[in-house]
Amino acid sequence: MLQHAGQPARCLVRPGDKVQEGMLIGKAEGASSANVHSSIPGIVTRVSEVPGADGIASVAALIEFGGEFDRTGKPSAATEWEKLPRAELLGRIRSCGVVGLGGGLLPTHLKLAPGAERRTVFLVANGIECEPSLHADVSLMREKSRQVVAGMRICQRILEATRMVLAISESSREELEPLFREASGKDELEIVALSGRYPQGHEDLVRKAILSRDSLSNGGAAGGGAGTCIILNVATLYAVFEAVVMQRPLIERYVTVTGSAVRRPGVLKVRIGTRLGDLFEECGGLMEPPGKVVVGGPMRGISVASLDFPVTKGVAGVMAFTRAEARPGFALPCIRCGACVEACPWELVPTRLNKLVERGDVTTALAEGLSSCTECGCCAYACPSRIPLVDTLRRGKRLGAVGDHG
Amino acid sequence: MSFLGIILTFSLVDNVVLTRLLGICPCVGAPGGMRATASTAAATGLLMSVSALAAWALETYVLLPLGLDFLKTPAFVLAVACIAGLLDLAARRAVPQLLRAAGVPVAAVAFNCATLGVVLIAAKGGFTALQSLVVGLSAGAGFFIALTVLTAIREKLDVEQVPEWLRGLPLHLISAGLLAYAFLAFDRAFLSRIFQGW
Amino acid sequence: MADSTPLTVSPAPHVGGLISSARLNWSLALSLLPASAWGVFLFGFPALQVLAVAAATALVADAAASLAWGRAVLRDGSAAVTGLLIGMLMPPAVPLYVPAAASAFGIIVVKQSFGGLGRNWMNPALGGVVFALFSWADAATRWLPARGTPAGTAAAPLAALRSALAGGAQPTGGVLSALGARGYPWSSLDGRVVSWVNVHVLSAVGLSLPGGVFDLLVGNIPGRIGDVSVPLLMLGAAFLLARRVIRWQVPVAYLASFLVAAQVFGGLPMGRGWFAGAALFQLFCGSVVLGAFFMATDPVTSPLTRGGRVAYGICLGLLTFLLRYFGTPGFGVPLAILLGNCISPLLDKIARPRAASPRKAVVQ
Amino acid sequence: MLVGLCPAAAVTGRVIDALWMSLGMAFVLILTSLSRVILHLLLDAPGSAGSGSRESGLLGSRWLGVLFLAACFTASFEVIMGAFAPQESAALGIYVPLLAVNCIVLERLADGSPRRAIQENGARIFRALGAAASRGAAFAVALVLISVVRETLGSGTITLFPLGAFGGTIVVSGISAAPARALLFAGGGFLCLGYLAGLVRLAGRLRNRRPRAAGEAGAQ
Repeated sequence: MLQHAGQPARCLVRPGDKVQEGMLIGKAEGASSANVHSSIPGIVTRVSEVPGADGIASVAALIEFGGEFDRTGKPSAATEWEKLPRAELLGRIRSCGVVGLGGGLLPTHLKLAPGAERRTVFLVANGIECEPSLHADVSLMREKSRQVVAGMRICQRILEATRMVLAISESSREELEPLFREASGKDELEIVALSGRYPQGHEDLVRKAILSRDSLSNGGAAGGGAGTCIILNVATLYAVFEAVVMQRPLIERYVTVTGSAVRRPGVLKVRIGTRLGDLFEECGGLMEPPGKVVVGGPMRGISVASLDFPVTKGVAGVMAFTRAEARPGFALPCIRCGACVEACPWELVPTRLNKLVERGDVTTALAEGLSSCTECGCCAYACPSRIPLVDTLRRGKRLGAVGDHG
Repeated sequence: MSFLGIILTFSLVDNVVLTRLLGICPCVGAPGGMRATASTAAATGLLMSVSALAAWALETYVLLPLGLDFLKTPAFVLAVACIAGLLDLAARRAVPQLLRAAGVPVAAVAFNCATLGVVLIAAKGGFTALQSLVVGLSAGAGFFIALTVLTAIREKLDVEQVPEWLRGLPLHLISAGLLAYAFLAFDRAFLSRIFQGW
Repeated sequence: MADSTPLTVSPAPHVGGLISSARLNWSLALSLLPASAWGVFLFGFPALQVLAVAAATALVADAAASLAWGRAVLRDGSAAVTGLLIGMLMPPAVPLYVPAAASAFGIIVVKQSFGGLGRNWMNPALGGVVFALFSWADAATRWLPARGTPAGTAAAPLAALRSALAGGAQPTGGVLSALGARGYPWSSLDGRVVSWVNVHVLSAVGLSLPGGVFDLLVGNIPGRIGDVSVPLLMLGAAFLLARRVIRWQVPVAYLASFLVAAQVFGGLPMGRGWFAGAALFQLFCGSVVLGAFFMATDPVTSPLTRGGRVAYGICLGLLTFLLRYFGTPGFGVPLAILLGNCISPLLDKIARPRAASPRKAVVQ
Repeated sequence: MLVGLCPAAAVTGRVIDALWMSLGMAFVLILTSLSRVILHLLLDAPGSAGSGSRESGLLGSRWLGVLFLAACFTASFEVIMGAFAPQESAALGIYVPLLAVNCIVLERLADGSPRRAIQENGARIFRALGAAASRGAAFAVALVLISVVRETLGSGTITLFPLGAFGGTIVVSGISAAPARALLFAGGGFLCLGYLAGLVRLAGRLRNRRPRAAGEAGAQ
């Protein structure tokens, strides 16, 4: 029931209940919460607390498969969304439990909700993979380019955005021919290819890159102050399309399955709630017992202790590493080489922050910018001494947050 | 000795902290960031220059004519303390916020042995009034340099995992020792080569 | 998937770069070997003894201090590099207690007192060498003659030049001619090679080389064990740069500022006027190259950021120039880098990236 | 305590200098604290004696008076030493007059310790005397320790007072041929002081640990 940013949804089913595919089983509660739907038809066998991949436990309903898929494979009437009022569009997105699928998991209807003061809004679709070696977003854009673009138009209408930009990575330009075709010849949708170097997929960096492009081409006239820039992941846009046009809730998503232990890495369309192990089975199984299984990407993903964890809405990729690769590194002392400083996209000094947090001096660390760390992992990746910088900085941020409240 | 010579001698070659081991107290062991140290050092430098001038006047016009040479120490000590007190008073009146923001520990400045040391060194050298002032100023500058460098090193050390028995004061002293070795680069021969050639 | 192998759970990221700190140090040691081998070839068994004593003392001291102060001994190779560098900075005929003391001081006082690798703020090799040279100043000039030169009193070209000029010699031609006029003993091979080149190649364009060019280029001169062979040092440096063990900012800024300063002002104290400093001669004798590539680049004691490193390199170049020309003979590079080490924390504070500069704490 | 040592550590290149310095320090320290107590008793009302120093401004602070006292005693020590040992006095240079400030630093440090209840006048005098003497002794031990290390390693000798047939200098064979002269520079003083501070802390920690360990053993 916790597959989004805010409070967990309230579970609506009890053991023994019969559910259908796409049925509402969790009701949004609280500020930034979202609905949860059943991804398969069947009977609820158990409702209990299970730990998520990130270690935070939440209530989940275990559904034993039974009955028929009454939606999948059956044509459903596409609604003429152009005729619907904005509130209706927003309502459909909300009821279908669409959340930011790039990793933020903020319910999309909140992001699209009209703000108190209306300003020129500038819609950016983020088609840059949030982590290296993931491929789900690009596959989606290639195969469902029409739906993605339509989803974008829906959002444009809701937001009354003046401009639409689709940001993609430079390296995926060729692969995305269909998308270009879809976008070309029509109104003001423009496609911008940015450097795909990690962590370019991060929302803030996409925004910064797009805005700096603008100010360059317009001689600095159109800065970020002129309008709000709203960034949505392409997977989210697809979910928006499905929700609005097909009235289909968010019960499946594209997931990259990769890693050195996977026999046939690829991108799968996966129902929410599927076991991780089943994903690997689908990809030809594992070549050897894995040493480490990671949910998410290689840089920020969370390593899990078992293959029984379910795929949730936020899972963009699943990786399995061989045991040789998974051997945890032995951290050597910092030699102040500065690699982390050069790697940090936020212009921090990770090694100093690391030392400050280890000394327990979170106050100084915060004064030196700890809170702008996004845990992107670049510093730890670059570190020749294999110091778990991200882990320490995350701890420091948590300590800092506790200090603020206390 | 030329003024440039005096400046170089007392700021680098004969650095009051690094060759005379004077006035290290505000830097080692005590807490306080770069800001506090820098302002303390600046205040001490100011005190040094004024005191050097005052001591010169005291010696030339009072002590030597009266033949009270042996009273030099108490006279200088009193002079330095009084000047420190007056400066403190003036600063409190003029810029109270600044003083508080900078966090200058007035007593530590006043009782800093570096000031008295500089005054005594200047008195020994037989300088003129203007020279005494320059000696005080450049010694103050040297004091400032040494303390700033040491504080930067200290701030770096404070976040490191150093051996517990040496953490803090001992390591600050050892750092000062290593710094003093590095500053041996500027010795008297260096100065004479610059001014007189090889 | 019914296997019982436990899955490793560790914090992200789950992939890492290819280089590791330990490998960095061993590459450094490797890159130093050609130049030190040349020193051993040139000066024979005494040089080997000095290198061995320095390295062994460093390793033993490092292990002892690590054990005594309760830190695990890490095979990070840094002590070996320190020992090797200390040996390379010693004159070949130095009494063996000097490198031993230098290594012990460098490792125990300069490095391990501060908690070992990465926590010291001063380069242990240089700290040790400077301590030893200040302690036994006379031992610092125990040169051995190069190959093919007459045995007897040998002096490094830099020291010889200085004493020649201090003795009132008027440097009319180049510095090499000045040295030649004072009867500086170049090797017989040098004489043959230079005269051959002068006769067969340069006579066509009406130029001639002074004696000693070949000796200087090859490194067949009296000097410290490790700094005589500039080409082999450059080879090691190229290897390190190619493997990204060291970064270019510090050495480039260092060498550039040193060469410019030496060329522009270097002629003045020699009585040769502006822009006549013979910067290349300065580059090929003394330990500027060794210092610039292998000691100034020590990441532990140089600034973290790129801007800081460039500023650091420039400071080092200017300091080296000043100290080489006006400081105690033989101390130029080590002391310049030590002074650089001292200001490096300050540079780190000044050249901090924008986001990391301290701000007022956020008001709740 | 060790902070007050800094300037004095500059003249620990020879053991004899350290000895003279310690002597001077003890002299000034004892006389200053003695006269301070006596002045307190004569001038202050009994009630206000323990009120502590309010630093409302330097000129109003009673430290100025104490500083003047210390300076006077220092000057008299200078005169005495100049008469008895002119060479050593010259060797110590500006560091003898600096004893005045040094002494104040030590006094101020000592003053930070919690005050005891007001005692009888005689007891107070004796207590002050004892405290000053112990501080002087600690100062002397530290200074002599540093100077022994520095002189032995730095010049291979130990210089003491000439006494009868003994010329005053012990030559340490082995080191005297090639001593580590760098220890005699200012840097050596700092280094020795630093390690001494570390050792003092280590010793203090060991001493604290032992009774605690014994207590735990007894409890079990």
